[in-house]
Amino acid sequence: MSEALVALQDVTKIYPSGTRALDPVDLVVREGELLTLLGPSGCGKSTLLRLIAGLERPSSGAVWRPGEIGFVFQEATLMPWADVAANVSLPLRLQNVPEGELRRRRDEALALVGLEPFAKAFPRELSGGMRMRVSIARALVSRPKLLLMDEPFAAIDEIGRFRLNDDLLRLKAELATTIVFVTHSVYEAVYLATRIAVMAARPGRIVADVAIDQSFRRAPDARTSAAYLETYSRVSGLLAQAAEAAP
Amino acid sequence: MSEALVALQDVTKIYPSGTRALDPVDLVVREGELLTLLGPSGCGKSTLLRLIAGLERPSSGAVWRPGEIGFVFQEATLMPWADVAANVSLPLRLQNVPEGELRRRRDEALALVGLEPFAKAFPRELSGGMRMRVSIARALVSRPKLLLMDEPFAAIDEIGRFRLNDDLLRLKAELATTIVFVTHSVYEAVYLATRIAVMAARPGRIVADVAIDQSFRRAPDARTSAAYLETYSRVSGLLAQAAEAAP
Amino acid sequence: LDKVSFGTNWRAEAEHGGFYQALADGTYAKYGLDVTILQGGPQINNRLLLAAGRIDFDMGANMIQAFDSVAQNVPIVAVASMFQKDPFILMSHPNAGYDHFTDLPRATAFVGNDAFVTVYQWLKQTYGFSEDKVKIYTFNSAPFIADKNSIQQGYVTSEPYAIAHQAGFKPNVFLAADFGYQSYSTTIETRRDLIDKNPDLVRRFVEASIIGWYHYLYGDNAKANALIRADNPDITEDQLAYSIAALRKYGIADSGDALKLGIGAMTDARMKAFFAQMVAAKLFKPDLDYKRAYTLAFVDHGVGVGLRPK
Amino acid sequence: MKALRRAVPPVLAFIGFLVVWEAIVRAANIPPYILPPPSLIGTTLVADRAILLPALWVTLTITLEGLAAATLGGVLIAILFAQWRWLERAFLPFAVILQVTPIIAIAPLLLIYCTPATAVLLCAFLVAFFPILANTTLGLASAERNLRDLFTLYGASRWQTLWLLKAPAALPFFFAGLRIGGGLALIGAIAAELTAGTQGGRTGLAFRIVEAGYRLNIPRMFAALTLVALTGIAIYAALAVLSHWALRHWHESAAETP
Amino acid sequence: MKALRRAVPPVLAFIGFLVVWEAIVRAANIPPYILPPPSLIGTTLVADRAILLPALWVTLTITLEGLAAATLGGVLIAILFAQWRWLERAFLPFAVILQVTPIIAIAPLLLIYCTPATAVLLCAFLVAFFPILANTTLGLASAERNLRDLFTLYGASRWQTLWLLKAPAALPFFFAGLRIGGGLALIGAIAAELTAGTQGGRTGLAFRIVEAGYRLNIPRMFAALTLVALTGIAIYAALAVLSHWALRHWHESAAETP
Ligand SMILES: Nc1ncnc2c1ncn2[C@@H]1O[C@H](COP(=O)(O)OP(=O)(O)OP(=O)(O)O)[C@@H](O)[C@H]1O
Ligand SMILES: Nc1ncnc2c1ncn2[C@@H]1O[C@H](COP(=O)(O)OP(=O)(O)OP(=O)(O)O)[C@@H](O)[C@H]1O
Ligand SMILES: [Mg+2]
Ligand SMILES: [Mg+2]
Repeated sequence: MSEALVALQDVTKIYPSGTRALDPVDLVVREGELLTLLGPSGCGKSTLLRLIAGLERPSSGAVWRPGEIGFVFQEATLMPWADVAANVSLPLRLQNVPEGELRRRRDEALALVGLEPFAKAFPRELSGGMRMRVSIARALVSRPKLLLMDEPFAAIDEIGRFRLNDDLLRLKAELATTIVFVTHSVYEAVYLATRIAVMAARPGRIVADVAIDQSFRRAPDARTSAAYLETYSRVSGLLAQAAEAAP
Repeated sequence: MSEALVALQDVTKIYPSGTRALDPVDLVVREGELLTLLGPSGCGKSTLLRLIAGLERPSSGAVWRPGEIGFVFQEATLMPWADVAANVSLPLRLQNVPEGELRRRRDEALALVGLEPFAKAFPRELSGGMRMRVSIARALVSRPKLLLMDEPFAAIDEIGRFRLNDDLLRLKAELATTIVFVTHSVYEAVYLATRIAVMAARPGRIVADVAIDQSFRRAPDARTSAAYLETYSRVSGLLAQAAEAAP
Repeated sequence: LDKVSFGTNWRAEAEHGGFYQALADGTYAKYGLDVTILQGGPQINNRLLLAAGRIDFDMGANMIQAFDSVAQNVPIVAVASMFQKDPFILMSHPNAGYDHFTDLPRATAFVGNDAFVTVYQWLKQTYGFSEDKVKIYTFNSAPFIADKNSIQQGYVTSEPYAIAHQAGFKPNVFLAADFGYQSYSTTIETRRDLIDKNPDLVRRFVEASIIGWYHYLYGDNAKANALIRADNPDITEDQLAYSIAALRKYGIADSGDALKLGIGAMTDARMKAFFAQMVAAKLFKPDLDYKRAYTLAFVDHGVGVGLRPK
Repeated sequence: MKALRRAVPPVLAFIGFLVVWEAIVRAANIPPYILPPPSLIGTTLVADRAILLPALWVTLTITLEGLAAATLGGVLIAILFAQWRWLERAFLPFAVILQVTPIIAIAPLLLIYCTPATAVLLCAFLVAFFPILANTTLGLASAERNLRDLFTLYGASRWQTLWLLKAPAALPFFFAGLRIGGGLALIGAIAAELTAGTQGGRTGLAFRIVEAGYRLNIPRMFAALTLVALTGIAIYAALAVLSHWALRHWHESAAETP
Repeated sequence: MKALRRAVPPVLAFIGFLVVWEAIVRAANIPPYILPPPSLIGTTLVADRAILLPALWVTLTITLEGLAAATLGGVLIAILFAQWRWLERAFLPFAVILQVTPIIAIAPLLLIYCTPATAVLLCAFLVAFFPILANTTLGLASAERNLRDLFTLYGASRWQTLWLLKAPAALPFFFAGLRIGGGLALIGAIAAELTAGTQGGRTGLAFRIVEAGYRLNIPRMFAALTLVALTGIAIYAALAVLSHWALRHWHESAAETP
């Protein structure tokens, strides 16, 4: 079995407002995994990602994480004063990557999300989905060991989303990235994940943790194969249970 | 045939930055319709909604619209200094609705999106999906004649989304609301719409406008019925064509 | 030549004429001095620069400041007094019921901060002026002109001229000195250590200045006026002429003890009398060693007396 | 506990500053009429309290009145500007003129038409109002575009938009202006006292400072300056606390305790 | 065309103001030594240009130098404060003290240790720097939380965070402070000239104003005041244009042309 990259031990999170966002959570993410978090709105998925990234301190428990992390926030979180190109190349600039390589990798990332023509546009001149794609390009450009993605494709049309799903899988294979991925689309979760954690709300906790057999992906009609739809139903059921679990 | 509530005649939109967001668009929305806009990211869906609402002036052409409009923006757009209750009741306050009725309708709307326990919370204490639900509650609370919704459920889990889909259909019937709805989920579009307009990008335009036969909705297993899936495939195909149409 | 700097207490004007004269006609140079005159201004405190050793001499407005130095242990000493009479005046509107000095306490009084804590305290004590009547004077006479029932402080050499020219009436002028105000004015002050270390330098500066004053009052003062106007271009020839005439007419510089002892004269008797006035006005405690405020070592030698036209 | 810990740096800095000051004065043998040591200022403060405290009271009254007037005036004008943009275009130049006109020049004119008390208040007002006006105007224009659209959409009236949207959005800017204006009101009160005077008694701190300077009673001048400084800090701190309290729920800058 | 139309309200307001002023002075027969009519001020301005323009130049120089120093100083200190919060806690009180200390009190002290030119510059600096410091400090603390998180995540150094995140986010606040500081620098230059003096011939507008008031040459005083006012407006307008230009791509307040 591959090495553990992220580990949470007995982690809880209580916000200053008193909201118990996470009850004790134990979680290990291993190298090469693509773990998808599914759960009702407000169950603590974003909180969990922020804890993994170290952007939030656990109220109790301990977290281990690798050094290089890329993060696609739930909101695009772009610098309004910088154009698309500058926003995308930010992680490289922060790592003092030389200008030439920076340009190359930035343009690569822009191409991936189909935004080359908008390199000089400012965020407020972009549509919601385009902003989110900038954010995705920014996370990919630094080729991190661990990639945390919080509903990255929610604002993108189905066609573009399917394409980005496949691009993500290809990149993951190429760069040997480990990914933790939040989505509300069970279809997407099933299509991407090597493992799915289902969460329940109030207090947030993991109620199911299932490995996904991805053999169906090799079929030419992966998205309509019976195996795919069967897995979808199973995970949907778990999610429905989790939603009921909430008070 | 019912009366036209919204009409766009030869409407184009060119942003000051030079982007041609919409090529001449002709569109009529009749009372009682639920028109869904589908299209690739950046094709001008939000622009179209903003033009209908009168928040953007067309570069050419004319727009007719009714007086009362509710709008769920693509982003939650909450007042950060006001708690959830105050955010939701804003439209009523602006219409000088008496305090008692204001409270009643506000609590109703909060219940609809399942946020009663968070009435006193401030936006920054909410998860992304919860913020969006506040925004939906705010749009519904004023019972507008015309409801414009820009990807309202994108940030909400599948279970909650299905429930909200049904709530929306119920409300629409109750209040005789007309709805224009943007979504990236073809499933959702097919499930909700009486009519679907498919848009293509650069320049944005409507490339297909199909009426949806909603008889399948009466089946107990609507979301897995053959008719539903058949319609889904058809619209998916149109969308794929539209995506190809883009340069 | 010894480099020497001298700070005045206002923008260059005829009241500083003697010093500019000595500079302009080479008297200072003749006495081996290379003098720089630093003009003062409405909110400039050149005395502090003197105390701090940044300049060598300064022009004291009156003896009250000198007494204060003693009270505060500041080693500043008055070494000469160019004016025998303080040019401080009060003015009133003519024919408005304030034509006599005794009428003045009834009027609203525009008095500056400096005068308020000094001469006005004496006026209060001696003539019954009241603090409640006072409004502030910021060296702009418009409020006084606008209010017929008001009086205003001034210098005999300046304000009456400005008012006559701009407002078109000749105000009544009451020179405080003529009503018993005993302060010396336009003194030369320096630090005690300079007197101790280099009395000759002090003597030369004082005597050259005295000679400058004689020439300015009675001789050709064109070059001095040119210097004054260079430092303060706002002042007109007319104004200067008026001021010089007023200096002469009221005997501001050259009267009393100066007639015999020469310009710059100071006497123990007058100091004592003035100190008594100030004690009565509650400005100083009677036990103050006021004699430390001045020295007579450099004046009263009759320097320049011969320069006065007969 | 936390508040205590936060007070450590300023208190330390302050003590350090005073110690260095005292040491320099002693080492260089600087006479008190040039730069008095803190110890002497302290004793003067105590010895002259009968003179200084009433003066402080006078200055403080003018300051607070001036600040109140400036806040009211600045906010009111900012609101008018925000409601009718042509008003801003037409009258902002006048506001700038009022800001830059030296008090010393207009005080005599004010004295012709107003009582000294009014003139003083006007001067203090003039000095303090501009930052409040400028910052509030900026703040009122800084409401997020989407929220503005929302209000347009729901047919909000001018005044509803003002109270429910622009005003809250302007608060952080307003408070920043107020913190600047607080100090300026104090300066204004001092300048006003010197140029427009307070009737009769004339016993504000400004007068004490000038008198002490004029009479070379430098320790007393510094004692009075110390009171001015403390007043300034107290006003700033009070406004900072107020600002934090008003913004704590939502604005980034108030995320930490002040 | 649009710029022309935008200039209409201020120009109309101005002309209206001057007309009313002229009318009042004539109707009430106010003598020129109390309130000169605009026409007389205009002719004086032309007649006395040989005196007034060089004075304007002197004042303008001090103002711009003071503003430059204040901008540099204010921004620098704000940056230090933003980088090390304990520095802010420790030294903000000193900044407040510098703001509220009356120039009239410290100018003489400055003159002991500096040349008059330096002292004047210091005074202008002191008056103008606080709003820039205060607003910039606030701005640097106002970067959006999510963006701050992003920078933390990518291991941005202190200085990278400063230049790439905090500084741009602070710009709108900084410019607001700068616009306030511009006017204050002018006031500061005038106050400085009066208290620290421009000894040795360099006479700015402040002296012209005081001297003209002293000599009751009120028309000239108003002519000088007019120059001060115009300078103030010019500085404000220049800074407004600069601000608009720097923010036009992204900040709400710059959405419209100024
Ligand atoms: N304020 C603006 N200034 C300039 N260009 C803009 C502006 N808003 C939108 N655009 C451009 O107009 C086009 C359409 O944008 P719009 O937001 O309508 O797209 P959309 O269909 O809603 O996309 P999405 O699904 O990503 O939300 C895009 O190319 C975008 O870059
Ligand atoms: N800064 C905060 N302060 C207080 N409470 C918070 C804060 N952030 C999140 N919460 C609360 O913590 C809980 C979990 O929030 P989180 O954002 O992790 O949910 P989520 O699973 O990401 O939901 P969504 O799918 O809607 O994005 C919610 O109840 C929310 O109200
Ligand atoms: Mg979330
Ligand atoms: Mg959109």
